[in-house]
Amino acid sequence: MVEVHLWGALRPIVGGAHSVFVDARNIRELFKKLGEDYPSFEPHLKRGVAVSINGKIYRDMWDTELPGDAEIYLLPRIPGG
Amino acid sequence: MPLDTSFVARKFKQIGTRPLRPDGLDKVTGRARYGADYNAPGQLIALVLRSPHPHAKIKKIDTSKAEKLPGVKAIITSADLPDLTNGDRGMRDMLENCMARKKVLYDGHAVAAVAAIDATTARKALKLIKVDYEILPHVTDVDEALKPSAPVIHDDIFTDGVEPKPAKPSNNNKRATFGHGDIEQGFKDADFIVERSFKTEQTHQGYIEPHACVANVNPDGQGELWVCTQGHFVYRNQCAALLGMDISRLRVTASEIGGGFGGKTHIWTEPLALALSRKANKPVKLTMTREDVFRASGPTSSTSIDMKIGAKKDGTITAAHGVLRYHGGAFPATWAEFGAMTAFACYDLKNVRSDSIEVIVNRPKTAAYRAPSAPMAAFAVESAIDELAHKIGMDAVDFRIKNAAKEGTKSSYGPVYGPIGIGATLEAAKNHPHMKAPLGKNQGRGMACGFWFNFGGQTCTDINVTPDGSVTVAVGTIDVGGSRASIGLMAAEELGLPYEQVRVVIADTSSLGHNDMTDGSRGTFSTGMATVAAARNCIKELCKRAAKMWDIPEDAVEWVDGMAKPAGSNAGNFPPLSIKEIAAAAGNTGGPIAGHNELVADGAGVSFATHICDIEVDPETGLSRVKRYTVIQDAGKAIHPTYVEGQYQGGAAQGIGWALNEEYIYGKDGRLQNAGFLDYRIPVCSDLPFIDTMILEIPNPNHPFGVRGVGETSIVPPLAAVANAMSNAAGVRMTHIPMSPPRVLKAIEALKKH
Amino acid sequence: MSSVHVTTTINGDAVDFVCNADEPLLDVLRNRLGMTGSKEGCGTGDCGACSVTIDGRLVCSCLVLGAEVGGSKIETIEGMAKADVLHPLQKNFIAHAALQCGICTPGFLVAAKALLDNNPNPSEEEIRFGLAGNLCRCTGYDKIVRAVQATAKEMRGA
Amino acid sequence: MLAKEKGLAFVLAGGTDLLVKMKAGMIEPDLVVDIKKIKGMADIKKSATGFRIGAAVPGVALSENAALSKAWPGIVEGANLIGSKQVQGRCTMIGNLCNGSPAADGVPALIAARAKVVVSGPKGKRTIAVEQVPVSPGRTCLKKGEIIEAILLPKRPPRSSDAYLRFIPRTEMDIAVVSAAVNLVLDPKGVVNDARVALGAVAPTILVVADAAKALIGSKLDAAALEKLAAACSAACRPIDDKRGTIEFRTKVAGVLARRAAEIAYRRAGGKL
Repeated sequence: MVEVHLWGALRPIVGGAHSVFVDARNIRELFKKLGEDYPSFEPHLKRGVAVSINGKIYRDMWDTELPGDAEIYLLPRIPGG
Repeated sequence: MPLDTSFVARKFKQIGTRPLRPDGLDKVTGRARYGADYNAPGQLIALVLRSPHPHAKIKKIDTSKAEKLPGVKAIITSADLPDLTNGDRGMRDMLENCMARKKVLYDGHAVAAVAAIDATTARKALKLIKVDYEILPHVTDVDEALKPSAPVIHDDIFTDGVEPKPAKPSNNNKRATFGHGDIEQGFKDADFIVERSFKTEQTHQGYIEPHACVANVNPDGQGELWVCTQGHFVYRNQCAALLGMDISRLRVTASEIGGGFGGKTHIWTEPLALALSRKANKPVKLTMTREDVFRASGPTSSTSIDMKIGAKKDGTITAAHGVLRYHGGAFPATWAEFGAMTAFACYDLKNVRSDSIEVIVNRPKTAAYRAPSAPMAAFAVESAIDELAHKIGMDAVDFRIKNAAKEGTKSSYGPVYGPIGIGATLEAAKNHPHMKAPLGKNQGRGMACGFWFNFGGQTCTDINVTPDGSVTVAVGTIDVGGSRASIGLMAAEELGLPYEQVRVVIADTSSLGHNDMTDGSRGTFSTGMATVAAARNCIKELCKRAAKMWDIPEDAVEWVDGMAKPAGSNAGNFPPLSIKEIAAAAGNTGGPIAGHNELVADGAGVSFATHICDIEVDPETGLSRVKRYTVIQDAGKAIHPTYVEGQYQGGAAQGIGWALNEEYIYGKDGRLQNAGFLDYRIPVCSDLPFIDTMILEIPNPNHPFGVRGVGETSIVPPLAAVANAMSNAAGVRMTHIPMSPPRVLKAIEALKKH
Repeated sequence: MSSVHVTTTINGDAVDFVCNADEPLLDVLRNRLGMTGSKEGCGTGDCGACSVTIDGRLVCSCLVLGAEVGGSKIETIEGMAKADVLHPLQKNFIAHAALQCGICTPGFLVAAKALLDNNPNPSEEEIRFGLAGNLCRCTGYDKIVRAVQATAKEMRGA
Repeated sequence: MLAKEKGLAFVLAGGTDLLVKMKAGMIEPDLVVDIKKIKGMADIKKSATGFRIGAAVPGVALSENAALSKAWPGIVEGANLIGSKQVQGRCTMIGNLCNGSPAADGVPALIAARAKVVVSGPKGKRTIAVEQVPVSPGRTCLKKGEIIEAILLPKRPPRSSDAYLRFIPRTEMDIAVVSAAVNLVLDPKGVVNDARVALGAVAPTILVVADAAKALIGSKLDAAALEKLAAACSAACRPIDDKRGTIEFRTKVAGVLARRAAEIAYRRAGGKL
């Protein structure tokens, strides 16, 4: 079980909470479970969601493990110039 | 072999030196080939018909007369680009932006395109196309677009991020919030509060090379595209998807790129050229005019930002709150969100909140522009921080140092920071001779900080050892600022070869796996990482071959300073083998020697900068000139310091232009009035002083050499640095960017009256 | 409008071409003569990327008609290096990193050469104003000005 | 040739505006006549009555002429502000005048100088004052088939000079947002006994401000006279708001520039401030 913090735009889809607990070992599983539990997560994922694990931001490596005690934030996937 | 990407401190032999760039000679002799410098045999010339209206229904397009004009070989409208996007809103918007469908959404929106035997014929043909428009009310201002009375541009956009979902469509496609703590309590605890509203006008990346491509699609479905782009793999994938081609059948070759800064990360006319070529069954060259570039490529957002920051007498910030409205042009986007994430990132704040409001207006689709969305947010935050320091009576640098984020700080966008450089850049600024230099009459000094995320992404690199032992490195990220040199240095360092024996080329899309674009300051970071990994794989192979030559076990060979050596005395006593000797024998030890790597380079280091600006203001005309400018930025590790300086200087110059004179000016009719370099005023050589740079190196723990991206952060602080300098020079707090002379003079006159 | 036959000299070579009466010299160079070193950044004389000299005068080739240059002596970026010897400006632009993307570089080199031909010892201000007709978006001009200063010094010493 | 063309005919000298308009598709000429190689068109001649500047003389050639630069520094600096070094190699003063733009850099100092132009056409030649040429933005008084072949500048009395200043947001490459030209003649004591002030970009055509000249005549350019000059200039302005500046800005800065130009012209004429 990991606690996942959500940025503002995701909070309405979980009923307003700032974080949710998810039973997931890695990012892929996290996204899968969020999609199952909260159907309106899917369009956000499509637009791009990044995951910060202990301050290191992952945009693409969905195999990355989620340590139980880690600080985890979902963030918009940023573009660059 | 998976790469251990963690930073390991070591003494470099070549990293940090300043060899000459491999593309220099072609560029100084006029031989380098850019988008418009390539011609295919028998090519047609294409031109695009663009809407003169900011918002209108397309009732009918009659191309019959144009089709009859001798020399016209193909004409396309949206009917030739069927919607194959299958519910993917982002792709559908991209398609609709390339060619208007039922409505035109901005002045300059493409409605038809012609391919003809020459430009003269194509121009004539455009005039023969009749478009019947039903003009609709339009809105181009970011604040006006949010008013209930504003015309709604898309009737299927309902604000996302609010519950319950709104019943009516609007021009606000999304809202979001970032932050932590209790800002209401924080403001109650404050002794001083600064609260102001800011506006920034829309700017363009202003690359000197207009978009250009040559497309060639055959009836058998195979195609080629020569194009100036920051990401040929992404262009390939998107063009193929929009045209219904198999991705593998479209081979994209990137030209030299004449500047991008984010503007060449999006497709614009390329699908039109491909569709014309397919229809005409001939190669088609399509070059945008400068006017087209301004009207119909992707400038950045204009913004409207409300900022409130409070602090105690001792200088501790107690709360900060920003409301940021950014437009995405005529399509839904999330630019305000990125502004909201970056706004307060420089500071260690107990109570902080930023709200983002995305807006849709009748302007061209917003594209990324160097650290997209961050400069405008930094303008508002750093202006307010400066004013707050004045109110408290603290030095502006000391106030920032006191509140600066550090390792372990919970960032305003959520996560806790690892090792970061904001404090170091501030300390360096405080001690910089620039800070103590005397100022002349009507001059003032200002400073500001900036933050950008940087990122990595999908990357793929091939290293091939040639029969004489020199090495080619094929990469898939476009070189926009000298990355061929920096990647060459990294390969040379890792392989232990002289830089001159490494040649780096940008491979076409059929020669290498997918690579993300050169954006997010990722070129040197991520391709560098993949190159280091490929070099290590290559070394492993070289050692294996040496082992065969010596007839000893593979693990009894080590690679030292570009040579294979027996590892330890019991491995045998052989003289070292050079890469040249191993390469010469390759045919008999297993064939060509290569090292490959495919990876996702996550974990780019966040980047911070502090800028110092001296400005002189003519109090009678509002005219200002930047007299001295210093950039201090953390590079993680500067692979090629001269080219890192170049990034710092270029970003600062763009930021100064943005601060002082650059802006999109729309008339009441919704038409862009300054679609050219005459009245879209980017800085010229005589507008600027030398730009001093100071490179700090706080290694990124997630890169083997410690690299952070360096390309983007330097454009973040200038808007505020210039504004703060202006405030100290002329006593006026400018809240509207650009600070053009009429705005500054008006502020000075208003000050006199009070 | 009709076609025009023009005989002229480009980089010391006699050149013949036929162009439309309303065709800019830049288009003639790029599309008819294959000399793509001169670049089109704007087509309106605002960026200087198409700079050439005609009879020693610096001009934007987008603002000159091909039909006008009969009997002139035109110099373009392609003629700046003499065989394999780079002009000192070319050498110094590489050495001082005075280019990044390089699209403005040919125009800057032609303009800087015209500047130094007229004024071998320009001040920083004279360099900056002398090059104000050339836009660069990558460098902030810093390393361009330094490269021109270094070249002026080197050429005076030579 | 120009008179006979039934369609749209243009004269090409520098072409720095003509080619831009052709590129933008704003005009599609049926006939373009290059006048650079016509005898007398490309020379500057000094005579007993003043200077004659041919229609095809490029901006850069004016500053290369030492006698002209000494007599009429304001006219030369105006001409040299038209565009970049690249444009200077091509653009001409008469082209600048015939564009009919109120923001033309080459023109206010000519008007302040009481310069005349020689117009030649199918019905012969006539000489008219420069300020009569532009009638409204983009339009001139020239009739079909007429061209301007030269500018005539009067001979300078002693202790006279002129100056031209324009306001642009950058240091180069912009069109004037406001501009001012001042032409002064001093008596031996340094009192202004003749003055003429012209303002650019503050009305549909370039303005000659008689009240501004009056404010200077009889003064040694003391603060009060300069203040009156600035006020007269601002009062005469009838500008518009556009992408380059506001009414408010142009009105205020016209006075500031006129004052600064007057000071420069005064010093150049040998006056001491």
